[in-house]
Amino acid sequence: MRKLITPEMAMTFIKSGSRIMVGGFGLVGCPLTLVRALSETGIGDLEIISNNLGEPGKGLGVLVREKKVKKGIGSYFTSNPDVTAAYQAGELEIELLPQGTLSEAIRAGGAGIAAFYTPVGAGTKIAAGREERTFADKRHVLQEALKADAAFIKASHCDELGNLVYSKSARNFNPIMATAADLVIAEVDELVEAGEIPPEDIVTPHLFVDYIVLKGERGK
Amino acid sequence: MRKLITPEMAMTFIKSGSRIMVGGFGLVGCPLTLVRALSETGIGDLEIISNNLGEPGKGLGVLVREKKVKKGIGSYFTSNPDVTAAYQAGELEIELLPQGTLSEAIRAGGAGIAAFYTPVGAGTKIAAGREERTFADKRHVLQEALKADAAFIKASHCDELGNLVYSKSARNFNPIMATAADLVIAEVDELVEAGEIPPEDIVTPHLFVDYIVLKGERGK
Amino acid sequence: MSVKKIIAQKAAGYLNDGDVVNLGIGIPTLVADYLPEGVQVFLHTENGILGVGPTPEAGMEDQDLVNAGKLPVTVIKGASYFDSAASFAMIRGGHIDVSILGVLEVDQLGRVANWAVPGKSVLGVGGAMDLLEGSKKVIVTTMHTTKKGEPKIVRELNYPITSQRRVDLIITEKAVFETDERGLLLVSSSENVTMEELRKNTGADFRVKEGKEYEGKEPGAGAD
Amino acid sequence: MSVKKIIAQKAAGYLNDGDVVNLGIGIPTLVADYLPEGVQVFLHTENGILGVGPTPEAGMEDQDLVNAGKLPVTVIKGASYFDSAASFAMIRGGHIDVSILGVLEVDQLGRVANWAVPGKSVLGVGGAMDLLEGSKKVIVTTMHTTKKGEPKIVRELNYPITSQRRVDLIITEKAVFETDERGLLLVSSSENVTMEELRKNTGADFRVKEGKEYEGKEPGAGAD
Repeated sequence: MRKLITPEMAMTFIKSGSRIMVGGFGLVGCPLTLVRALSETGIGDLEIISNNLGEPGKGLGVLVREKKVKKGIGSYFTSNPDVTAAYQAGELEIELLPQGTLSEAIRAGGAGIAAFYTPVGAGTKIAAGREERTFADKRHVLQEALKADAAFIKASHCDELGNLVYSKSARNFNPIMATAADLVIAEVDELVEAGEIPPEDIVTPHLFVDYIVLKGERGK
Repeated sequence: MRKLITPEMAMTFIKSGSRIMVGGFGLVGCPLTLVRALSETGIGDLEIISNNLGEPGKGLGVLVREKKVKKGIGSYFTSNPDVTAAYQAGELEIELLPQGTLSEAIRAGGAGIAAFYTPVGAGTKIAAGREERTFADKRHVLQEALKADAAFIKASHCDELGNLVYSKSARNFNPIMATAADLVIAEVDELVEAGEIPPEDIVTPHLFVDYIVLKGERGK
Repeated sequence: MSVKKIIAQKAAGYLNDGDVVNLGIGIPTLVADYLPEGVQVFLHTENGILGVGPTPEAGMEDQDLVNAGKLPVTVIKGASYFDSAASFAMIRGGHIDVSILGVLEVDQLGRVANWAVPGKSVLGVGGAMDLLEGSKKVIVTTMHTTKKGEPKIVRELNYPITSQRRVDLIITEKAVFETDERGLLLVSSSENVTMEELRKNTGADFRVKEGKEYEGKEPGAGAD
Repeated sequence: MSVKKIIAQKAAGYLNDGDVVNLGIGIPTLVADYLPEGVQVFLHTENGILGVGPTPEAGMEDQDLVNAGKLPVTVIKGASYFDSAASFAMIRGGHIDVSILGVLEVDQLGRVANWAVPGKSVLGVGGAMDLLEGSKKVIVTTMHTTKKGEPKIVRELNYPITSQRRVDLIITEKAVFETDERGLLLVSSSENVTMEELRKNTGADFRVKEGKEYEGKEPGAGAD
């Protein structure tokens, strides 16, 4: 399979200072092998777009502890006290978005839409200072699209072309992040042959996927 | 199945002057039973959102011939000479959008996004008079979301709750139109029991679907 | 029955058969246990499931199957999975019939604060704003007062507002309020609660809904 | 070999193994038949397929399986289907490597007219604007002149412009042009075509690309 590489090789494409999207809702659907491989490099100064920044010492939480994250863009960081501590210490910048605005901005980034108007957040502190506009007598907030240098995503299985399907609620942010980065690396549980996934069931067509890494693999 | 009704019953929910989205790319994936049922009523003065307006005397082309369409919103009407003739006779209003802008506007309508900026069409005749804005040094056009009073869509099969899957390229506009209308009526080839479609494979979850009609059924 | 369960049971009475319902954390989660007979609802969770089922038995958890509170769940027949953008398109696009939410406070126009605490770092919002903005109907379930005995229904919010949208119903162990453009309308109060007690424990003005008895009476299922 | 097939074959030489390619109607459709050995491309069609295969044999057509020209197609192993919004998200979002398009005209900045005719009712655009705007690379395949012998590469467009984006390559039976911010660059001309003939049949100015021979030479596969 031409797209299959090791986690270590995948990290050679990532530079310090990069902006990386990481799939998952908490640890569910998070590409833990890729995140661990990243934490084992000296790469830092990262901007991470992810709903959460993991749990203390788990998933993206490892990168937070190692002070490799410069900025987090997401919707719910409260569940990791390390994030709160780093934020209060001025070591971590946070951009907080409503979860639907976050996911829509990522989709827009992948879909070539520069910006959109959402009613969510209008008239609240989260939208303070943001551009507003009224449509159908309702206040809306302008949100620009989000893109990234790389996306780390987690799928359940993958065929040899790079077509992906996801397991249950581990789908979450993964399919949209797969569309919105210059370089997309998918961590998968299992590889199958082309044609084994029915064409109607493919969630992420292979044109979005640059490289594949097997879950749990290391050190080749 | 509580959502299952006859095509005739479905038409009792439609009024003259309504705006209706109709799925399909040409005749592929077009809900022909619903369109025929509509043409057999006296309902007219319709605004139709559909990529095309059928072929001469086929699909939506029947409604055009019967002068029941007041306005068409779509991307490619050239393939039906009846549309051109009606337009030139001043009997039919046309709103033409690039196909990607059309589909994105429908998705936005279903997703609670009021408007978005797309680069497509900027600096061309199709965007004449439209609001423009520059993002990342690139001209973009503002497009507002499209919604409708009703959507007629075509799926391949449906479970008893109203979950839908589509056949091959007959999917096209159907899943997005299923999200963007006050009343959604799906025409399907086949009914199955709840649980027969794997949860990962459902394309249109049942919360979008109000009524189901069987393809080819009439006069019950 | 605990007070929280009583509130959940009251809220369950407002759900209609076939409703697509999103349940918040806390009291709202309990609502699923008190559905009236003949009422089947479909539970939506914003991380991407329609058709959430009961909590799995210990040892039967699936690590890929959680709700928005990151707790293990099961799914019912006819459930479906979708990505986060699709899930919030459902919410923001008005496809969720009812959201049931917990709150920090509600103001006298029926607007809610439930995402941030003043003076503390605001580092989490999740789907709270989307659900309030987009759901066809929003029901608040809450204790009438805080642990310290202070009203949770207040004239002006002390906490940051979650949305300018007013909720449709506020259900506490003491009373049920509807809202209109002018403010709160008392629909019913619990049997042992006097009007005086209610006024005292409610930090906001409210009117009594016309044609409604306001003491010792609960609305029936689907009474709204 | 017909002139159209010659143009298609030239265009095929510019495709790289693994490219995701969208082919327009006419000459572009023929390109699939002339892929160099060892080059597999994945054909995208904007009505919602990645992995379009050859035309089915007569009688084997599937009514649910057509391309953007509404012609019956097949799919290869590993193909996928998606809805129109997803399909145009791929196009507009920059996920299509190459689009090969027919045109009415190209101007001397490499901008294209291929959707409308002046004086006639403009009732169709389809995906033309999206493909021009969003594809990573756009190749125009066209006869060098119209049936009446008039240049299709012109100083200023007579037809309405499709996009402000300039295409990357213009391939005719007589020549191949690249573009840069200043205009057209002749990369190669066909063996039997003199520079004089080329200037005469081209309505726009062009420069000869530095370091390129400009007569009797074709670029190799993947030469761009």
